[in-house]
Amino acid sequence: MKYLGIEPKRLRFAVFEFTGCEGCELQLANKEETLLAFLGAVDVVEFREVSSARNGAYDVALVDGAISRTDEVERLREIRARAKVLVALGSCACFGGVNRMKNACDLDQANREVYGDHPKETLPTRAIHEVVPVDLKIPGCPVSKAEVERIVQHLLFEVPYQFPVYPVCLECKQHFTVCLFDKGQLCLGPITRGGCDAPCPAGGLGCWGCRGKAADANIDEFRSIARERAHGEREIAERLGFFGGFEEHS
Amino acid sequence: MKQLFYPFDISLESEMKEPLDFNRRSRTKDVDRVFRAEITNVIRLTEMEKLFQVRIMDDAERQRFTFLPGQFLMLELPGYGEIPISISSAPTNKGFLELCIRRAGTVTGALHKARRGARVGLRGPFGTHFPMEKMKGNNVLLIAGGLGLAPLRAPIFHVIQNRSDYRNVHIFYGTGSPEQLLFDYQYDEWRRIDDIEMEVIVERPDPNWKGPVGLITKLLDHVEINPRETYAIVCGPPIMFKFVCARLSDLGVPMQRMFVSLERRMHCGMGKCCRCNVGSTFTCMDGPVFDYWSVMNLKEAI
Amino acid sequence: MLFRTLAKPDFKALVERILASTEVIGPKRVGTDRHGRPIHHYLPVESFDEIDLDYETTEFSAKTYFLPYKENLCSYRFQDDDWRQEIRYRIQPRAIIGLHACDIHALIKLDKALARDFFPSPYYISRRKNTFVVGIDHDPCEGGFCRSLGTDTATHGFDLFLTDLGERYFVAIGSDRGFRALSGLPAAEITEQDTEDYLRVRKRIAAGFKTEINVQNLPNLLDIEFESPVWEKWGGKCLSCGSCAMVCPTCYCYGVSERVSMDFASGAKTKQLYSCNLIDFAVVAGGHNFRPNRQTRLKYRYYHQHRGFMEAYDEPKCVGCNRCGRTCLAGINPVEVIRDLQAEDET
Amino acid sequence: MKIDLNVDVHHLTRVEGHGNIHVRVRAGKVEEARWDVVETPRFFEVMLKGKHYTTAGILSARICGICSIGHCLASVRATESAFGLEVPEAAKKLRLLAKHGETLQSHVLHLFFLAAPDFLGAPSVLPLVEKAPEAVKLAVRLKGAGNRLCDAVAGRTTHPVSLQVGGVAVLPPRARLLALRDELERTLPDLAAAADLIAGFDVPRFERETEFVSLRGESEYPFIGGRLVSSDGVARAEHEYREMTNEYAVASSTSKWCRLSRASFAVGPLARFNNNHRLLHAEAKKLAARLGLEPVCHNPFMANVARLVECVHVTHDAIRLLEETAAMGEVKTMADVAPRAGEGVGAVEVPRGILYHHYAYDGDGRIARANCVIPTTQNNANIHHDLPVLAERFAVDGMTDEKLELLCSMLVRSYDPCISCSVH
Ligand SMILES: Cc1cc2nc3c(=O)[nH]c(=O)nc-3n(C[C@H](O)[C@H](O)[C@H](O)COP(=O)(O)OP(=O)(O)OC[C@H]3O[C@@H](n4cnc5c(N)ncnc54)[C@H](O)[C@@H]3O)c2cc1C
Ligand code: SF4
Ligand code: SF4
Ligand code: SF4
Repeated sequence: MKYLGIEPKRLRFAVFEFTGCEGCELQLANKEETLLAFLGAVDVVEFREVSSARNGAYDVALVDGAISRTDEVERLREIRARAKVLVALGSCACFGGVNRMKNACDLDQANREVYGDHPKETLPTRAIHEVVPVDLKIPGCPVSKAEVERIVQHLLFEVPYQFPVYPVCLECKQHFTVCLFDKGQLCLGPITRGGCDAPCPAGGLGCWGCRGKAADANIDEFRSIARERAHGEREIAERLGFFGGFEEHS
Repeated sequence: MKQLFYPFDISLESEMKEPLDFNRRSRTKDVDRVFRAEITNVIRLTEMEKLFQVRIMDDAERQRFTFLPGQFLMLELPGYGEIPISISSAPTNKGFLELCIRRAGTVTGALHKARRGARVGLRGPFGTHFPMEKMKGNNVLLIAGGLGLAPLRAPIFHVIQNRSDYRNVHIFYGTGSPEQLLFDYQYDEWRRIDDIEMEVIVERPDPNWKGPVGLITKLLDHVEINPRETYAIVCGPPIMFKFVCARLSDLGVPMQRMFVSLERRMHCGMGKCCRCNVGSTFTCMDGPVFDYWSVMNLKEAI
Repeated sequence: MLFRTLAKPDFKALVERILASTEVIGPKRVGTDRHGRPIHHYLPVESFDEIDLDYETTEFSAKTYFLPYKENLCSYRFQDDDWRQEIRYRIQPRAIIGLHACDIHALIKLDKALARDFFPSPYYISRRKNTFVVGIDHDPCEGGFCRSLGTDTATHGFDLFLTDLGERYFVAIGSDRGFRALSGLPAAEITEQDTEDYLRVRKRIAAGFKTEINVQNLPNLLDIEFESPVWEKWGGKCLSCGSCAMVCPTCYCYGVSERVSMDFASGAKTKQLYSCNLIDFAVVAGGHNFRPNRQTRLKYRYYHQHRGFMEAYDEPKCVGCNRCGRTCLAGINPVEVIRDLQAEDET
Repeated sequence: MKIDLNVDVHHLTRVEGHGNIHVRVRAGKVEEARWDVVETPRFFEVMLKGKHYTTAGILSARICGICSIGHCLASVRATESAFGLEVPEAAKKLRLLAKHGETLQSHVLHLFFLAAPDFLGAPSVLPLVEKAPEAVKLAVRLKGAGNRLCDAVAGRTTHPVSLQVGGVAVLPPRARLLALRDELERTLPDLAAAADLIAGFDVPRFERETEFVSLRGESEYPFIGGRLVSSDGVARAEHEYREMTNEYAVASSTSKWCRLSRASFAVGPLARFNNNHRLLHAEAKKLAARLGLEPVCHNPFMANVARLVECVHVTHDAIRLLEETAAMGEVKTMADVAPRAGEGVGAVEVPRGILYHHYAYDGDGRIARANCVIPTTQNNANIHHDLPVLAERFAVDGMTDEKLELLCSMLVRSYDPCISCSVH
């Protein structure tokens, strides 16, 4: 599109992964309907998971995964130094993700349990922004490809992108999904940032809060609602702590 | 059953076939159709503001398009979004419309990159207007703060073009600093040719600044106001028009004779999306131009 | 108005005839809530048997079939440096079977705001005119306060309206289209017995209402109690989730956004229903938020329902279905909020 | 002539996760050939401890973004077996459908996006978008079909939501199931075209005899649960998985290693094929014969052919299942769950091989101990032991560092390792 007489920029993208499941990267190859158009709009210059090419300079670095080892810290710093825009892709990169639950354990003990006499180096899990400054955070476990595409378009056209501020409930209602609380389950929908299209409640699973806090989330009221419906403190705290997006509340 | 459910196609309704004219509320049904318009010129005013001259491309549509000072348009950049923008040119100007736009977000950000020849969509005009008819034979105070000069330009042009209808005309304009002044190339013409008293004030002067320094209310200290024969139009941020109107009220100008233009979030311009609802009032339909008395009576208006 | 009676099997035959030619929406049971009560939604059905006309209420209103949660307003094709706008309206006919009186009133209110007033919405009109509406009488639902708002019976706004008389339906015919729908069916002229039975049922229904509130003084009261602590009390609970507006049969606020396809060849302007309870509802450029607090936003929802709409159309926008009250996790419901306001006013 | 060769691959590309290859050939002799996994460990087994059974599947899905459905299924199966729970028939069918969707999308992803560039002489699929657009479009269609199957049944492709302890939380609408069936039927010609493409690949001729471990199908090609079998004749029950895996930690790698009758064994599509080929769909058998895949095949590079054969199998089987599930009407898809103390194992054939989750539960429905054995963990030692033999075999005249590096990389890729998964 050469609309308004502006040729969209051709940005060079690089994709890097750290501690995580690489599901967010996989999303870049998903949404097949638009995959070719997506690849036509950007130059992917480095993406180890799908390409052997490593051609140096890039503008935007998409980083998925959390940071949990010294070599990762080094690698991330290098990427930060080279990238014009550093994007944290997914809940692990934005909040630490599920890996963060590890921080509650004694790491030596954990090491002994898993590796016996061959312990491995490991640091407490950190989100990307706890190590280097981040320009943009795209939460989600996994990220929504539709949202990533929109953000990429905004990057190409250099106009700001506004994340939805409303909670997941709104989209649940718009999909005629029966409220999980009505089925006796716990759901973080009322306090979690929407925009994912609420796939979890639609699939019969409460929201686990992977996109972090909605703007102005009423956590106190949420807690009392959950308690009233016989969800215990432990269940609530575990849920809030799951992806790290409610860190200060779990 | 077949004829029972004979499909109804609204595009075949007679109103839909009439030429699009947003001035005929309730007759217009093709409400989301835009006028295709071309940006004919882009003038950089300041770091943050640009003036866009746009021209409705279809000759018949352009001829039919009329608006009154104070009304606004919904300006659409297909694919980016649609935003309300005051019309900043003379109502009599049939050739093109002028829109003065500050870079604030998605749509305005994209627009600021547009060049001559780019095509945008327009819907409108919408909303109420300044009562220029009623003001005839009176003194007129035109007071603007910052970007408020944009909606004020249409009434200024109206007054200039019908100069003999009005008595003393003052323009008071204030901004933060001298480089934020809009349309500074026009002040001289207004003063010298159009017999308008114009005074400009800034809060933070630079070394070259020779004019007064301070808040806009300061300019009101020296004017002679005959409350019975004066109308005021005040455009700017709420905090500014609140002080100005209070000051004018102290000077005896009735609140029904002061007019302000309110800004709200708008997603339709037609009283449907409810985003601009203030109390029981739709800013897009019952406003954006309100007399100050109504504003005082609107809950949370300012 | 014309009235007929129709034996139940004949009504089934009617629905089956409609089903054969067009999409049919009806109340469908979709599950059970944690208290063991059935949950119903208005959903497309494939056969008459899927429709459960005995439903108490539905979780969502039927407005989505007139005012979809997401709707394309227009699309754009981009080529070179230019674009073309394309607008399409929905003209596929559809029938909704089994709307209650409150929901029909909701449509009448939406008609006023969206089809009759300034700038009639062609999207709404297209859907409304292409939808065949069959209403039905029912015993009062729990918590519903439609009677207080005069929306417990409907005299227009539908094509057919049924009242269950046991073996047969008492049918009010609300349109020429409704009249024609009955042609070819053994619909009988009403007898004195029918009228008597009908009135008896109506009386039973009327006697069944338990929830009543006084809404007469609300427009004034809302103004007087603008700074009332009641808003703090209820607003403090609000999750700003917008569920209430989504399920409400008359809430129609929305937001518009645009997007372009990934190949930059086309774009679309989409409308998404929004809620005045959501935090950014009244944010303007520059970031100023006219309603930054939960309580002001909640207040404005009531303001619009019971005062704003009243000023514009001489009637409140609320129809008293209490769907918002039922859906609200925080337990915010119009009956208690309004009673609180009235109590506040008395002290 | 004496040949010296050096291969040093740091963070091998086009595989999931981080691994390194080192090969030293001096005077035609292999001095060193190693496969090191350097992925950062995540300690899932520790994080699973204390988790409620409703959370276990959700957490363990995050072990791997590519086979999250497999992880989730193994997890809920382990829990169900600990609770002594039987899931409704309908749920079993839906689970298998989700499994098939994952197999299809993962295999296509591997074949076209990760493996094909090697055979077509490209660094990645990206240049192929221009050079071989038809092949890419075909891959995109096939992968899309797999993903849509997952979306419909599991609620999502990556990190499923509907696969829960007790069954499947929602029954997809009939219309959606039938539409998917139609879509899969339309992709059959795409599979045939894919076969033509892969038939043209020059598969390296290399064999090393090894042991193959997989589930053993009784009447169906196995995917979810059942008995365990090895091509060397070992047979065990699902809960005896430890005797099949014999996991141990090694100093050089963050992934563990496994062994059975020999120093190492292999799992994955080739193992499944070698142990269960007779249960494949007739069309899949035909394709295997056409592409020269015969049991017992000891050429690891042939795993790519086995993948395509499995794609054909799961597509046909999914069409059958979609018809059956669409005809079910409104049936129960969730069993009532009553947690109890106990242990359970879930074995699931994920795209890269057999996966085990093993949980011990306390009386409150919380996990006391967890153990997960990942396919790539089981393959790592085998990859490691393949490398010297491969280097030996190809350390001949005309071999260069680059060529050997490519061969070694292709060998590792043929296992489609999922490294972050193996270091969970
Ligand atoms: C009647 C009327 C007349 C107007 N006339 C003019 C005029 O003549 N000239 C002019 O320049 N402007 C005028 N405006 C203002 C103009 O409409 C806005 O500047 C414009 O809508 C901004 O659009 P945008 O897409 O560029 O910004 P947006 O991308 O919409 O965002 C603008 C700012 O709003 C805030 N924001 C937006 N969305 C959110 C959200 N979801 N959550 C939190 N914050 C958010 C952010 O702070 C952002 O920086 C007028 C407004 C009205 C109502
Ligand atoms: S519903 Fe909740 S857990 Fe699911 S994707 Fe959305 S934010 Fe994440
Ligand atoms: S009133 Fe209830 S349903 Fe409405 S936004 Fe507030 S919490 Fe949500
Ligand atoms: S405000 Fe509540 S009670 Fe009133 S119509 Fe809407 S949902 Fe029903």
